[in-house]
Amino acid sequence: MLSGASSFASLVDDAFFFILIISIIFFVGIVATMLFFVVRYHHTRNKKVANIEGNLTLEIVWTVIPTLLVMGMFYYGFIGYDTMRNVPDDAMEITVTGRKWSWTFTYENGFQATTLTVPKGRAVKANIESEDVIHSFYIPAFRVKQDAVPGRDTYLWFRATETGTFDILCTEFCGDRHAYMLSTVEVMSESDYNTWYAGTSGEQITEGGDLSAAGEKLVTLKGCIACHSIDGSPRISPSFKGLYGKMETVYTDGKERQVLIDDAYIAKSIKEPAADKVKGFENIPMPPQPLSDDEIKAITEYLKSIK
Amino acid sequence: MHENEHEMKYSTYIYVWLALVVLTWVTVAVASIDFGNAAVFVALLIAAFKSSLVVAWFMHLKNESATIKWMVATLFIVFAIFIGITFTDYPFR
Amino acid sequence: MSNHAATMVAHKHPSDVEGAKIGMWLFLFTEVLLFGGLFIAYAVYRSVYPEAFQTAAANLDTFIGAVNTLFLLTSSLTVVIAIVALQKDKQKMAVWMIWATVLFALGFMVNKYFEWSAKIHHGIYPGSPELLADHSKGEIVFYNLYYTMTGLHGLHVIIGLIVFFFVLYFIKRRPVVTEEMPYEILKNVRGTSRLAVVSEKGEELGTVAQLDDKVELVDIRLTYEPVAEKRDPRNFVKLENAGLYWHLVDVIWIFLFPLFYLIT
Amino acid sequence: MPSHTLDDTVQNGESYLDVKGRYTGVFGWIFSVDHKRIGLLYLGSVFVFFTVGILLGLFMRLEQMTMGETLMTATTYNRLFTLHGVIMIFLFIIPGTAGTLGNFFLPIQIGAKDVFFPRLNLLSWWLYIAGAVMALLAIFTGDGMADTGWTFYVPYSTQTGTNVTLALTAAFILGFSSILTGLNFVATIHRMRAPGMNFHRMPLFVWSLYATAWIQVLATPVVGITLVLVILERTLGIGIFNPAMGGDPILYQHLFWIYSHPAVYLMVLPGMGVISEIIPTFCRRTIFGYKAIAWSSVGIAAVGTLVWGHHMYVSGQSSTASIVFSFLTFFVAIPTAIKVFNWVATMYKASIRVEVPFLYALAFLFHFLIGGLTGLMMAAISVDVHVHDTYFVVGHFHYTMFGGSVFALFGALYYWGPKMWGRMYHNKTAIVALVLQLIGFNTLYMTMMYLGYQGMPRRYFDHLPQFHDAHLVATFGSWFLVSGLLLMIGTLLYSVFRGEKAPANPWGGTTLEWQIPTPPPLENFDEIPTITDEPYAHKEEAV
Repeated sequence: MLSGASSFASLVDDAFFFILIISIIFFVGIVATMLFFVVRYHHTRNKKVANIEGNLTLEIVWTVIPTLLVMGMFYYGFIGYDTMRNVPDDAMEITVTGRKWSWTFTYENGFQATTLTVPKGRAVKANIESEDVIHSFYIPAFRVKQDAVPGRDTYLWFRATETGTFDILCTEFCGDRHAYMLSTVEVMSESDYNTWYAGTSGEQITEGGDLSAAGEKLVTLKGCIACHSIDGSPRISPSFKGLYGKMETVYTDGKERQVLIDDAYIAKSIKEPAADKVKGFENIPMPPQPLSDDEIKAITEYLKSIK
Repeated sequence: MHENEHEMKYSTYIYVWLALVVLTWVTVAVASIDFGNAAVFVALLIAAFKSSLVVAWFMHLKNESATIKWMVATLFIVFAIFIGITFTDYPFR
Repeated sequence: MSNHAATMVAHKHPSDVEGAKIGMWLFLFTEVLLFGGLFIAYAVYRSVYPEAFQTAAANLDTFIGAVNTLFLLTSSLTVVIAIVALQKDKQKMAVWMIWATVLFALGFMVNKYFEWSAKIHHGIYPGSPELLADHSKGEIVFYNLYYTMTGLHGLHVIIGLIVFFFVLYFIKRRPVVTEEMPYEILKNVRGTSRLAVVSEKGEELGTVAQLDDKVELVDIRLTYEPVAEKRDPRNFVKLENAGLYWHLVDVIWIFLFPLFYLIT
Repeated sequence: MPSHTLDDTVQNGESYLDVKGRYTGVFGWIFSVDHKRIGLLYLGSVFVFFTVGILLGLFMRLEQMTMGETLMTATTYNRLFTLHGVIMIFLFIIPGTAGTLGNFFLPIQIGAKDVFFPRLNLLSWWLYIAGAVMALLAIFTGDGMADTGWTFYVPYSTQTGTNVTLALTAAFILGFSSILTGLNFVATIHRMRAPGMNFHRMPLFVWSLYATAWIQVLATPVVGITLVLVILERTLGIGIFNPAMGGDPILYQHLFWIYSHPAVYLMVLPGMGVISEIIPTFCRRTIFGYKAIAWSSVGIAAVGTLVWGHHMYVSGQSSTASIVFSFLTFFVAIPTAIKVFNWVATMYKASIRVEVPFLYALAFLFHFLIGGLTGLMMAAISVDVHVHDTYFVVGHFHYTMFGGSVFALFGALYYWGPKMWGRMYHNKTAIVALVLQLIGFNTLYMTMMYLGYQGMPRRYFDHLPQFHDAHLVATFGSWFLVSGLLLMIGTLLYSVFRGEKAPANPWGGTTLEWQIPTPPPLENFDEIPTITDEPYAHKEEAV
């Protein structure tokens, strides 16, 4: 079985095995009885049948016993869920944003990343939101899952019990690259985490430093590279590689025209993606991106750098 | 052909219609009274009463067989369940 | 053909009015639950946005709503009166009452038309820029529901109108229909072979059975009297089912009226 | 009603297959209002779509044999699983047993000459065809088949460029067809039972159809209006579920599952009815706990309308709702368990003939137990949080729907086929097909459940490396399954045209359909029988 890495793993697995064991007992019992009857009362062995029309005692027994058992199962599932929904007061909070097709994690200090880093042993509350359609935030190793619903904030919490790297998946169908809406969670020891967290900063990425490097971070963080590759490989949208300075055929209001991909075109494409759609990709909807002018400048610089 | 139909009288239906008109006036009149949160329940109560008049007399459910009455009851129970259980969600979010 | 079919049905379940009624009621159930889905949506959104619903409802004209309610209630009355009239074999009365129903239904639709166009004129319709810009989310939901539910209801009124026109056609149709009768059918009618054949000059040529090759054309004239004012029992079932449908449309409006116009 | 296809000179007792009516050839079928011909029309059309659905499933398994893109792009894959779901659910399982066998045997089993509204019955088949054509049009027009999955969740379904509107219209029309069938069955059962046949003398298949029919009538309209709302949002911009307009996407899920959860019972109940027929016949004894089985059908239908929210534990509905729905869900297990226990008890002190239909009944029990018991795991909320929307769910519902109701349908075709087309199947081929199906089915779906617990999400075009080996195993299983299914369809087709002539009562059945000639005459009975006994009155001394 899949190893567990959060405090919920045993809760979920125990409930699962509790039901599994009862199920196996019933399954084996019923199938064995059935096969035994088929052999024992095969018409070659038994000619005289007993037309038993029913038995009230038996009916009551096999109504009451399953009822009691399933109530036990309900209780087991309920206590696990109850724990999952009641967040401890000392939980640290992280905002998880889902969009087609990437996850962004925002920490309390404003730092943003596309992979999640959490300390071992501390309660972490993830506030989940979606920018477009419904996604579902799923960490199998932690046994947690919650939908990201546009217009509605949801949450989950967990306490990691093992250090290591675990998969994050999207489990609500969200379009072409649903299967690639992946990320990872890295669980560090408390001290490693504190060191790592101290090194992060919630400053705007564009503040200070190399604009092109900031742009590189931004295209990852904002999910651009979910659709636009940076190495020229085909994805559902034009690759960024060698894009800047190219002449491209676009559709503007349904008419074909040639444009030079320059600063102005890039800025417009980010703010109004539907205005000029590149030929061959005219049916792919891209949502307008709420980026600041600085961020757009940084991305433009980055695009210039990948020839 | 219609020996199983009950005798119908114009006057009965006109009385029912009058009752419906009066109840419509009542709904409009009480709408200006501030019942607070109960307003919607008052409005629905009158509407339910009006519609049961229509169903019982105009649609002559009261003369129909027990089977059909039970079926109509089933419908309303099922619909009440749909609404009722949906409301285990919204007020508790 | 249709008469033949009718006798076959009768043979299967001899004039089982009860079964036909069960079928009609079950059909009405599906209509109730079709609207039911929308009523669930209404209940949910009203619980989420109680104030916005009150603000938005205040913008609807209670007077027009009340008049429309009266129109539908009265049209329900005229339908039942038509049914009673038909039961008492008063065809003319029934026809007049159905026309009255149609008139009230049209009045309802005309009112609805003015109401909707006034709203649309003010820029309040689903997805309009004014609606999205100037109104809260709860009000937008209210208007979306308003247009969907009254729209679907209006569609049912129109369907009801069409049904009533059909019923009128059936009631006014003469009970006995004159049809062209080809010889293939006529020859099977018992006694045809004994019909006397008369030449154009008036001399008797014998019976049909005695006709020979010399006769090129036989002109057959049949005169018969249709049975006037004899009701066709199937019309009663048709009118009653149309009435059941119409009352349901009425019942739904009885709920729509307070939910959209009165909860200010 | 048959009058449309009848000359006045029809010989009563002449098989419904040979009757010459007003229309001949193919028109004699597609314009026939005879419930038996309509049943066969459904059977033919339903199995055409089933074959298409199987092949779509096979292509998906082939794509999953390797990581990355192999046979098709992600876009194609997404359309494929949507189409697979839409076909299998709306075009195959929902009309699969009720439309085919229900139409054929419901009137016969209650001693009637036809259903109550024969012309309406033909109309529902035509609507089914119209819906199917619409679904096909959705593939070939506009931007192609919807890529939303058969659940059409908003807001994805309102935003995608694919042909969702047409696919939804198709589903709406198919829903209407299903409603008409249900309405017809309720009226038929209430009004057309033969003299002496009270409710507690009806065969259990009829009971299951009765419960099914009520679900069809009461739940389908809700999904109908829900789909219309999505169409309205796509075409007119009335965004009742659109969060930007104050709408709530989760409300769509409530309304959708209000129908679609009871819908799984309308898929499985007729299958359970079939099993309740097959078991006493091959056990040569009366059924154990007739009333318990009969009323548990109604119980399942009733409780089934209360539990839709168990599809939504992680959707963002309130925790209270999840807990209430979980609690209620467990109660579906009780009537289901009662049925299973009574079926097994029927084998006690019986005189069992092990024929192909009985083997399918055993296979049904085997699969349905696994499906039902894994259902308990998912009803427990904490477990479901982990396995929701993974392959575990996919495995579970294939065990109940496919291993359960569809295997029951297969068994029913072997059981009733001789009555329907008057010819027997080839025994050995049928058994080989069953063995292939059993091996393939369990390899495929057991592996899927394993994958699901490991965290493999459903509707993934691609998979992570740790899932690869199990995916390979599942694909191998699918080959066995598909070959078993195609062999079975082949052998059934062979039996329709070339099989040995069947006797009137090959299995020693006691219900009314076995008391009339094979194939049945046009109006089933020369004289409506009078019922004096329970439906499964077998003699004590087996013959």
